[in-house]
Amino acid sequence: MTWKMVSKVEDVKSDKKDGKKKSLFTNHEISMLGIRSNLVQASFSYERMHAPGWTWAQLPFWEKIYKDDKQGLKDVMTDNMEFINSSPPLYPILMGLLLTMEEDHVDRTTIKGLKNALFGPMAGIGDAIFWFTIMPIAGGIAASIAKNGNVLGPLLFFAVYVFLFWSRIPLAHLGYNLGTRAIDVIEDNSKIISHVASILGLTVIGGLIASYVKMSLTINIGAGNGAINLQKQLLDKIFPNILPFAFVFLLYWLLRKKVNPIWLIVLTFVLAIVMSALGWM
Amino acid sequence: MTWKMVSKVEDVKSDKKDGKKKSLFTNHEISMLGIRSNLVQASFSYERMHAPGWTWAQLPFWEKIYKDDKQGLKDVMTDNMEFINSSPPLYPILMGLLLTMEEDHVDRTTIKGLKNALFGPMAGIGDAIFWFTIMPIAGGIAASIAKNGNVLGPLLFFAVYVFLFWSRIPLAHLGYNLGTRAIDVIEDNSKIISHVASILGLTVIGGLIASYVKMSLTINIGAGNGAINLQKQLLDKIFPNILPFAFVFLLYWLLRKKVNPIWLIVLTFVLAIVMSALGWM
Amino acid sequence: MTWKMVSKVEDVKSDKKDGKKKSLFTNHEISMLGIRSNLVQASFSYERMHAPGWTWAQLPFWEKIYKDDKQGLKDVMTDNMEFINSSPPLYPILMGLLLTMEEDHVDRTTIKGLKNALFGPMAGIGDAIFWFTIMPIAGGIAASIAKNGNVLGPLLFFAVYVFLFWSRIPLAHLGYNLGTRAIDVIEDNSKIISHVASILGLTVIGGLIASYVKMSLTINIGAGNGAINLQKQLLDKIFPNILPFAFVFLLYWLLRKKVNPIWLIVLTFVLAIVMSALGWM
Amino acid sequence: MTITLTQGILIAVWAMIAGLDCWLQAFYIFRPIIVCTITGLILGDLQLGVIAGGLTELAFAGLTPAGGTQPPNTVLCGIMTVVIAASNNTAPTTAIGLSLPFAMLMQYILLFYYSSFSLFMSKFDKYAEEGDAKSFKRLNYIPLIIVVLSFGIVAFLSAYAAQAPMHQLVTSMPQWLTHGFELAGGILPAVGFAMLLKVMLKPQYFPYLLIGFVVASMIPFSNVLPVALIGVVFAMIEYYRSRSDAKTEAKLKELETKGDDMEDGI
Amino acid sequence: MTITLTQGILIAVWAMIAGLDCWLQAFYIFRPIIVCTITGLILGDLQLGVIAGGLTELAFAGLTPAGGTQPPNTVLCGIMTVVIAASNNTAPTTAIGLSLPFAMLMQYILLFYYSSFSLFMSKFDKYAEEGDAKSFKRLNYIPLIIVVLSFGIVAFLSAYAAQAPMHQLVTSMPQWLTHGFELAGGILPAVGFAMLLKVMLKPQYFPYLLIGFVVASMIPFSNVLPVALIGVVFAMIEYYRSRSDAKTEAKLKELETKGDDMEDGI
Amino acid sequence: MTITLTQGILIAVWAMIAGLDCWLQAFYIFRPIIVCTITGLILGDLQLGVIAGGLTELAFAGLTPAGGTQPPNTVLCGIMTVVIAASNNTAPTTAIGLSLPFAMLMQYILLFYYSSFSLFMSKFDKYAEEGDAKSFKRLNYIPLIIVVLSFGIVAFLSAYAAQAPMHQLVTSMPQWLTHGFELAGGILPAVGFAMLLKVMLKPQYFPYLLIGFVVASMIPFSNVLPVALIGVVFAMIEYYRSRSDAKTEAKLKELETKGDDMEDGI
Ligand SMILES: OC[C@H]1O[C@H](O)[C@@H](O)[C@@H](O)[C@@H]1O
Ligand SMILES: OC[C@H]1O[C@H](O)[C@@H](O)[C@@H](O)[C@@H]1O
Ligand SMILES: OC[C@H]1O[C@H](O)[C@@H](O)[C@@H](O)[C@@H]1O
Repeated sequence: MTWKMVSKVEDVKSDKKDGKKKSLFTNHEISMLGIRSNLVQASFSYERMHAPGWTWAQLPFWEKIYKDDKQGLKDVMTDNMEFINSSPPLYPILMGLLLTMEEDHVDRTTIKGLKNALFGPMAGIGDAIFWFTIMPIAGGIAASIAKNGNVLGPLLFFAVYVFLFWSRIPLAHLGYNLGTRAIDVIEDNSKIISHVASILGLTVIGGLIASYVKMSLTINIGAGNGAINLQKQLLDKIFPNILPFAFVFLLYWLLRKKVNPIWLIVLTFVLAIVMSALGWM
Repeated sequence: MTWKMVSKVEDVKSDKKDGKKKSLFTNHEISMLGIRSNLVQASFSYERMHAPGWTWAQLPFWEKIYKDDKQGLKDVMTDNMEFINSSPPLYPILMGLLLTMEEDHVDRTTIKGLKNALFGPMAGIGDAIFWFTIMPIAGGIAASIAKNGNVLGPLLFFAVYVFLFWSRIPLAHLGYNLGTRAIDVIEDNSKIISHVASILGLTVIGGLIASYVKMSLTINIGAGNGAINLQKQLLDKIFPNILPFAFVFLLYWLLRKKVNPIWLIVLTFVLAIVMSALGWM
Repeated sequence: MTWKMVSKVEDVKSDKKDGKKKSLFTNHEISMLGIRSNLVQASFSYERMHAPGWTWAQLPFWEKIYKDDKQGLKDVMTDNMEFINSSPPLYPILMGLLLTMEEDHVDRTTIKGLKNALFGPMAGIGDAIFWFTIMPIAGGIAASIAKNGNVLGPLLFFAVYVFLFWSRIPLAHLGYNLGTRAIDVIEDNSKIISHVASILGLTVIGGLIASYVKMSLTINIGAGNGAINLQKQLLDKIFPNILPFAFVFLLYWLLRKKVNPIWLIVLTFVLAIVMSALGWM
Repeated sequence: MTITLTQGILIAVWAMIAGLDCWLQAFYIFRPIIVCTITGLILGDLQLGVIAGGLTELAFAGLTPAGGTQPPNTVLCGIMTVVIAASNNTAPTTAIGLSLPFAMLMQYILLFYYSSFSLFMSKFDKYAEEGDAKSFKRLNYIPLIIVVLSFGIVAFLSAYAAQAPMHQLVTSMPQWLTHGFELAGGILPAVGFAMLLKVMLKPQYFPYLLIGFVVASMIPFSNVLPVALIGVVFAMIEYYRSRSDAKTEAKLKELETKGDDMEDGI
Repeated sequence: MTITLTQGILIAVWAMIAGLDCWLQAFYIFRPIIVCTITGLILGDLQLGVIAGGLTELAFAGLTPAGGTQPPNTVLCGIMTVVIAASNNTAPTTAIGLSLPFAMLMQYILLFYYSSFSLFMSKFDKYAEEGDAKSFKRLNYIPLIIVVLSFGIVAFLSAYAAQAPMHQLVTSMPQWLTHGFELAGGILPAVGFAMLLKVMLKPQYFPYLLIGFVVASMIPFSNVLPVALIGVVFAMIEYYRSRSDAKTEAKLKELETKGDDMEDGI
Repeated sequence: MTITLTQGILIAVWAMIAGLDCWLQAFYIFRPIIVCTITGLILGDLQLGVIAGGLTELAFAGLTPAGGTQPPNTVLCGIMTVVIAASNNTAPTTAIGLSLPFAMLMQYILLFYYSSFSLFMSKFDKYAEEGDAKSFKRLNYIPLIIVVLSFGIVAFLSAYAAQAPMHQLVTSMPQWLTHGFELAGGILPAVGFAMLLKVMLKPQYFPYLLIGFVVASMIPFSNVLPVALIGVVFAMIEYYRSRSDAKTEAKLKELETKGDDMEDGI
């Protein structure tokens, strides 16, 4: 974010702090904003990612703001058709925040700059929290119950996500009410938070590799009494889950060599079937 | 601590470093100071906490210092009747330290300032070490032996505290011998040490919650083969001890809402009895 | 390292970066340097430690460099007869690095200063990695297999060290190819790396004490039903491996009191035999 | 058992609902644990659906669409795992492997849409420039409808129309192949984790990956919550430390600028 | 069994000794593990005393008087747990719950003293101003005597005088109530820990609370020493780090003042 | 069984090979796990050699020559453990203790060489000054030969020549003494670790020692790799932190010098 832009935001902020804002939108409308934030991926394409859905979700609100200002509506729509990608569950906050700014007719470039500065980091943070932490934990617990045929498993999983769906409503209110003050929070902390979210995410991925990737050899070396089972008496003694760890890093290395992920899946199947045919796994 | 006071202490320190002090008190007397430090809570009241006991414990020593100086005795007694509260097992060091200062007739305000600056932090440090670390560990080990009816449990516990009682003697000597040099140590480190003691204390409390608070549901959900035990097949799969943790935080939240602790005990009993009556625990 | 020396090294470095060096030595010769690095301890004595072996190992290479410069050969040999001690498995890098410098006829004092500055820290780093981490891990795994009479144990151990032996070859190439740039890496990081290696080393030693020192009392206290086994019902309840930990620190304390290590071995045997005779262990 | 036409249609409807959710990521009913359960319900074997759901959920752990990637599709995989298991009496673990081709078919269709939906962008841009809100909104329905219909059609064809050859394939499969598919299901999450690592792993985060791995390996627990909590511990400690570091740095920078200003001033 | 008068008097004497220690916090013989053991000895059932001591000690973990607070009194609780268990053949776990009202009675008496002993302060102040050491010393004995006597009286009444109604109460208690008291004893430490947290928990210390909790939950051990050692590890690492941070900060501050001085100088 | 002359000679040869490796630290075939195995092979009981190798390796853990120290010699200990166990039917655990005197004999011989080989240094210096590469190289062979021959002779005498008295000693040993030697073998690693600590332990590293100890005690595993990995975690975290600290410090220093320069300048 350039210095100039920040100083503009500062102006806005000081404007804002002065008095209670006379809000254009009802509580119910802000709640609807939270729910409409689910539309961002509607017309997903690699070219613009969330842009059309993002615009669609907010369109009714802009129509209200720019009721008598056709050019304003054109501008805001055009501006928001730029490439956007971030973590869907965090959009309600962002939408709420940007809505106050639109409502206050903050300078267009300021809004744009802000959007570009915030969305990238928030994608990383959101993914670490939602995809790589909440989902495997909820999924893992639910799956461990479901595996025994108990329907509480899927119900529990569903409950978690109904809660997350619902949480979009208060988050939208939060973004809208904090307004530009939310920027302070996000701005000051986004570097730190994405650092911290990476720590959390990678710790969890480390745990997931150990828990979810299942590889175990059935080969014996030697015969008779002194025979040892390669898995139990050698590999497991070196370190349990050493094969899954090694295999993940093999795949990682292939990915960094620009191998297409689909080949990794093929490799996995070929390996599994060959090992099965040889009786090694 | 103000800058002025510190600089005064500095003077004292440099005086001290020059030569071996010709001590007014015998070894035996200093040992007695350590033992008398047990009196600090004798006349405990919320108004002054340890003040009268603290004064009482040291009175014989001041009488010796101010043998021919009635006013001196009056001053020191009056000064020490100010509110004081710190961790009892650490008093011997403090008493030893202040005794050298009295002996050297250090300026009264310097002594007072020092006392005020040192006692607060030392309460936190001492509590973290003695109440929240040593006691649960000694108690936990001793209790685990005693539960089987072995008298070694209480004996072990007693031995630990006889040792701590005895340790007041060397601590008094330490305080007395280090003299104002002890201030350096405490001063430089007190912020860090209380930070560090909090880390230790809270780690232990976390462990205690898991080990000592016992809550376990006996409810089953569903019937027949697919029935699951709420505790063993759901809660324990999410995280063991999740109920104790949640309950402690419920109580914590109530305390922060200024609920009187006695109500927490009542709540605990009501909950326990209701759960028992319902057959849920 | 003095400022002056560093600046000289800087000169060398900038010289070096300009063009691809026309190397005096073939690939095979550099590989031989790696293998010859095994000779450093040939004439080990407390007076010079690795000096004569170090010189011997590199002598053929210096003969090539100083083919027509008898004085040069004399100088390099004399210089290298100074006391040297470092971690043998890291020598290939150092030798490779110094060889480029000799080849470029870098100022003698620069080379000497560098050697003195690098060797100490590298001893600590190397020992932490090779003696205190790789060896106990390889040894521990191999031993746990061998204990059951499976010959895979020693084979595995041997394989690890054949690999380490072989690794001297690429390390020599690395040192030779990086040349003075290797100094940057080592110089900037040596303080940090030795700090970090200490962390690793001491963590492992802590683990080794718990895993490898075996002490366990067989004493019972009390009789009949309430009787408790001192080891299982007291010591193990306080903390498992508390005796090994205490004993190691007793020995550590004796060593710091300048007791000769041989007495520690004697003490260990006397203790073991007395405990055995008393039936306490 | 064979899948009846009604069941086939119900499955198609369910695929459209779950597929819409998969596209929008709203309720996460596109995850295998839900998809399998409902499919089981449709096929009249809830129990099987739930069990297959648990197993498939684990196999698809880590295979997330984060960053706009597309893993094998969970909706198709979930449906076909239950369908194959139910109609051929195969163990769900093996059925997971057999359902993967269908999941990958759907994955490729979605990837094709991710690329080709760019075609709509010029239209969107035009409406935006004109401030034509109504047309803009309407246009958004087209990709949605395309996606939803695709899910329905692919699911119907896979589950209902292809069942005969599928049955033949499955019953004629030798034991080693069946077992191979089972193994593949267990190894599959590795692919997802490797993809995550490619995005997230910088050298300074390696220790955290390692501690997570070590803790989970040493303390086997039924889910990764303990590991996540340890991650939270490290993250929070680092958070407070980073904040104080940031303050120090800010002060340093201030001093530097001040110093420079003064130099300039002199 | 019934408590004889001699036993009642012995218990009162023991309550006075332990009560004095409870007030001064010298030998920690006021903790349940000791109080129960000695009470068991007095009642002729050492074994019961020791067992009850172990259980009561655990129930009172965390209920400390740190910061001048007063938890339910351990001396009364310890005595009454053993008395109730011995005289009614109740399990010690249930007896803990039943002894709590007595412990709370004593708690409130002590809290009353904490407030009312303020009355002595003006006297103390006067003697101090007059430098009257002798009277000052003597005055300290009065609160001590009040406290000690209170312990003796309350213990005697509770253990000896109230035993008949107590017995009736206990024997007529339904099973669910007995079990309820038992449960309460197990949950009770939560109160103490919540009180500690109120004093000690700042956001930046939360990760340490969490790691302690996770480690103790995952690695069940007979005491919290392993957890405490892990606390020591984190504390020591943080100690050395804080020291180096403090140095950096000191240098920064120095530079800042220097800078300011120079600015002023210019 | 008795050791035949051929076996005695083979052992001597093996002692020379392993001894050379012990002196140079090249292939680590001087460690007990290898020495015992080969000795077992020579004595015709590979199984015994391998087992004894495992046990002796553990007993000698931590007894390293790091820093130029000399622990009891692993080559002699390895050979004699197997020889004693094989020829007296002693359990390998006891044989370890009995082999220690031989290991210490060799240790002292090597220590003597460490001191006395200083005598060669003036010769080396002379050849270096003269640039006499050939003589310099040749001179290096002398210490090597001395060391190698010593190993051969000591091993031959211990294993072959001393076997009769050895046998008598072992068979007449009372049970408590045998058991004592066994215990000693288990405690022995403590010596090595104490020596390491003397070199490596600074106060700020104590927490890491502690965490290693606690983790290994709580999570018993067949080797220290998990502990080492946790060490790697802490080391890496500290590495990145130290690097950023070093940067801050460098900046601070820069500012200080700048400040000083300016002060001088004014
Ligand atoms: O990575 C950010 C973001 O990228 C895409 O938009 C989708 O895959 C989302 O699920 C993801 O959260
Ligand atoms: O908190 C400091 C201090 O406060 C009071 O004086 C008592 O409760 C002590 O036990 C405690 O140590
Ligand atoms: O400590 C450095 C170094 O010292 C000596 O040279 C030998 O003991 C080596 O094995 C060791 O690595």
